[in-house]
Amino acid sequence: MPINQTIRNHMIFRVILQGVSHPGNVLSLPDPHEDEPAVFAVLGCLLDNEVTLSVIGDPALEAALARHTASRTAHPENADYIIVRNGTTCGKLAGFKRGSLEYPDTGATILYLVEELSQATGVVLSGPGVNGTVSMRITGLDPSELQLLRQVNSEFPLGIDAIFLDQSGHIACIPRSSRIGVN
Amino acid sequence: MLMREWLQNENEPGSDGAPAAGYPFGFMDEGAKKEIRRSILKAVAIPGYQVPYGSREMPIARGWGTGGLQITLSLVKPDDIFKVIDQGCDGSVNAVNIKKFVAAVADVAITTDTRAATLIQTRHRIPEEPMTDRQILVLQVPYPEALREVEPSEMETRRMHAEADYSRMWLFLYEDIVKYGEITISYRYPVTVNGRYITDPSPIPRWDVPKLHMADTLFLFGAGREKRIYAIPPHTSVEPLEFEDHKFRTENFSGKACARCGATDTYLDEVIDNAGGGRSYFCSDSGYCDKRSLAWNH
Amino acid sequence: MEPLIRIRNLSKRFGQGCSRCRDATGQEQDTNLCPHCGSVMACNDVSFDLFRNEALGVVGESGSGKSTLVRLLHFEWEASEGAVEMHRSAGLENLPEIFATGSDYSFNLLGLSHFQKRQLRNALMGIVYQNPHLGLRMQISSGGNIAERLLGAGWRHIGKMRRRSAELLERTEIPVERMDEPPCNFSGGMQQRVQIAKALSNNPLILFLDEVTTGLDLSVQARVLDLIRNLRSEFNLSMLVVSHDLGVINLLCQRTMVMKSGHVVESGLTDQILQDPQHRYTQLLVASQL
Amino acid sequence: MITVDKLSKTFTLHILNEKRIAACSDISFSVPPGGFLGLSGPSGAGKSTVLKCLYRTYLSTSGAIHYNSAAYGRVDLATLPDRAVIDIRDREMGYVSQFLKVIPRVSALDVIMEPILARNGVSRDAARERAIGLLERLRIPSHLFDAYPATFSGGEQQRINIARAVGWKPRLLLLDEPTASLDRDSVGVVLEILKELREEGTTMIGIFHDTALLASVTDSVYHVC
Repeated sequence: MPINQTIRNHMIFRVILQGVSHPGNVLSLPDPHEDEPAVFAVLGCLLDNEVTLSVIGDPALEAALARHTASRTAHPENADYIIVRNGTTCGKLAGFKRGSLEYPDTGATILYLVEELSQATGVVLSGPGVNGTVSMRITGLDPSELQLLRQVNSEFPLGIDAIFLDQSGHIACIPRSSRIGVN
Repeated sequence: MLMREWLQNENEPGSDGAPAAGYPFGFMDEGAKKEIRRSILKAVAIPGYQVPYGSREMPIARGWGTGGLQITLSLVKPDDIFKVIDQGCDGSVNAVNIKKFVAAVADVAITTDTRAATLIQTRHRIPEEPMTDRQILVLQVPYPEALREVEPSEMETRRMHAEADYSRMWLFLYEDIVKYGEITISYRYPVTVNGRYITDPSPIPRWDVPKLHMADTLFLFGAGREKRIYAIPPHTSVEPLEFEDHKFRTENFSGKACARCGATDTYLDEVIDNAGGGRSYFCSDSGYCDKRSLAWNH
Repeated sequence: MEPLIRIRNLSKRFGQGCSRCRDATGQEQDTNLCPHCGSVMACNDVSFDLFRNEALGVVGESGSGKSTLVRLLHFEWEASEGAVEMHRSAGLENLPEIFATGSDYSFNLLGLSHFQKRQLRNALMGIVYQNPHLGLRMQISSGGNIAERLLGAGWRHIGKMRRRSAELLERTEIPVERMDEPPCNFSGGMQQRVQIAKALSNNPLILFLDEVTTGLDLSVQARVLDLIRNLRSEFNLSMLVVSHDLGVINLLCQRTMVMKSGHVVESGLTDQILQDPQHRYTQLLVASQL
Repeated sequence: MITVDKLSKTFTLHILNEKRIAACSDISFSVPPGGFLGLSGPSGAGKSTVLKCLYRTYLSTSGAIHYNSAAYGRVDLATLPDRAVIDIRDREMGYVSQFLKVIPRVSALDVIMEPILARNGVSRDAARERAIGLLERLRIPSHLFDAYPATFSGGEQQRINIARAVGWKPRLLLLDEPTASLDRDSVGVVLEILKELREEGTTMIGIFHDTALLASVTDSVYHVC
């Protein structure tokens, strides 16, 4: 069967799903296209005009992603999906949507575009999806972001779910249910 | 067009290796799939919480496990090996129809072997054989709300979940014990997921409930009519509601064995012989029973 | 001695409200209904302290706002304005976040989430309503009614819960062998005593009593009041006793507030309120009852 | 111990066309620690009013009641917050009225034991022993110990009342005609008990209708008119 865009979306979603259900596991997205950065592939299988996105610090990328996914743009504090280019939200993460106790699923998803993800000493995760603990190293992320992420996720089920995407098409996730530590 | 009509019109679905003519891969439109995917990700991130999803109509008839099917169709990929179980059985009309349909619209291979499958859709059972972290089990759910028994109002059950106000559910079990000396729930036994949400594990027997606890596999639950998706990620605590002095217990089949494969460690269906009135027992998980019988005969 | 709980400027408005509500309602106007916008100021700018082991009376006619006050403090209704602060000594180990460092009092409890309020209520409060239907599930066994509160507080042992229920029922003079009967089988006085048993099950610090003896026969009333009086000293309870009956207040409370049209018009030692009432309304109340 | 300064009490009856009744006015006296001040004066002069202002059953209209509290130091009982007044009543200040304020369905023994238990921090047995001692001295028949005082005669009720007020040995005791309804023998016993209490340091202010009695038990007399 030819790998058309629809099928690609299915395959990419499965990697994201595997990532969210196995926090801290660094996974490879299927054969990255030269002409399509991974962030387009990831958001392309999830977003449409029913949700909003916001890119921190890159209006051109924001416009391109909105066009690509047909989703609407919004201020980061109202956005469903927030894409972070240079490794920091400059403290704004604390103001993003965390959902309500009645509808915690309305909390935002944040996608960090980082330099490199690897299965090495760094951030330690435990909780649902993790057998014991798992370590992952994130290069190109401001260390204060993880502190902040831990803070915004301290009142489960309220929280923000984080996805990390590196320059070689690796993906890893820290959903709000994960406990975040450092080693 | 509905799936039922589609099945009637299609003689040899997917035989040429391409998706059935005129239908996109995965059958549903991309918008519907994206919404379900977003809901699945939130469901996994908030174990046991029921994520509501949109009100749009799906091109699939209800009563076919649409909730489960919608999940399957939004995440299936061509290299999947797909298995469908209906009350433990791979061969029921319902299971066969779903298999044919998914094979046709997603070009997946079909199996009855739990270990060989990458994606399993099921109704009322969890396979006997342990599953791995590369597999996903999709469960069809008729009634997703575990608290409905004690509270008819959706607004109120939502508040109860929000505040983790579960004393009425516990009271229900207390009264059961006071009246009958034990908890009488046999299917849909309520569980606490990740220490937070009381969740309906779908109408699986109590036998299957412990399989959810700290499993290697991702469990996704879809309720089509009520439009809810929820999840139990791998390695997540799933505790059946129980009291320190009235522990949760699974069905007891001690002294009984499968009349076909001889298994003494599986969930057994009781069959009453019409003529003689005698009782015999068979594995509910037909795929597993087949495998064991085959090994036995070799 | 510091108050266990401080209540400041507590108000409850039903209706949209307007800028003139506050001035147009109250004791002077003899109404809690705002003539300009039709809102009801059920509780208006109420402030007081409740101390440990104290029974504070709240008297007033129906519609004076005394039951509203209880509903607000028990977090059943949302206050429109005001603050409720709990002393650190209340021992809320599972809610450390509600105390600011360096302060003996909590943040305004009215600003807590529903979830936190529920935890707080389960840990600290008990309530007995005039109408037992509000406090009891009539179709569920009396033991189950008590167990519900224990379950809410995390008890998970049937045997221990039944022993605790039996103890409380015995203490409130309900035959223990009737533990598995639903309260709908019981007389009014027994229902009140099951309510009291339920309210005491989590060892509350604060007990709210809302017209608990109203509608009971006099002899039954007396037994319920005796029970409450004995329980107060035995369980070291702080009680807010709401009643229109000065006799009940006189028997149970050392201090009393008088409410009218949503306002507290007078407060003082109970014997002073009864023998030297200051406010016109209190004088009328005392003159008409004693 | 206690200094009353220009104390006045006027009742304003809002429900009787704002009628004003002056109950006492411009009262000033002082009682040293351990002293016993008698209040005299014609009936209706406001002697009871003064005691009730001191006990805070009445709110003073003007003037001050300076009291050296063991717990609070020097306070003005006329304006002290309610809660502190309750505390002082609980720990320091007793009051005997002319009649027993019957607590329904509480036995005579418990009526007396209750304040001893609450205030003196003694064991139940010790409290019981002290209560029985008082009841016996006051010649209450032992079969009445466990009965409800509501059913007692006036004289018996009054003796229970006195026993309740003195049993816990308050620091300051206010007495409003405590012996009015007692027979001569009982009066003798009461006076004896009061004398013992004074020897233990209790300060007292009292009203006695019998002027000879008043003169015999008090150190000084303040005339209310």
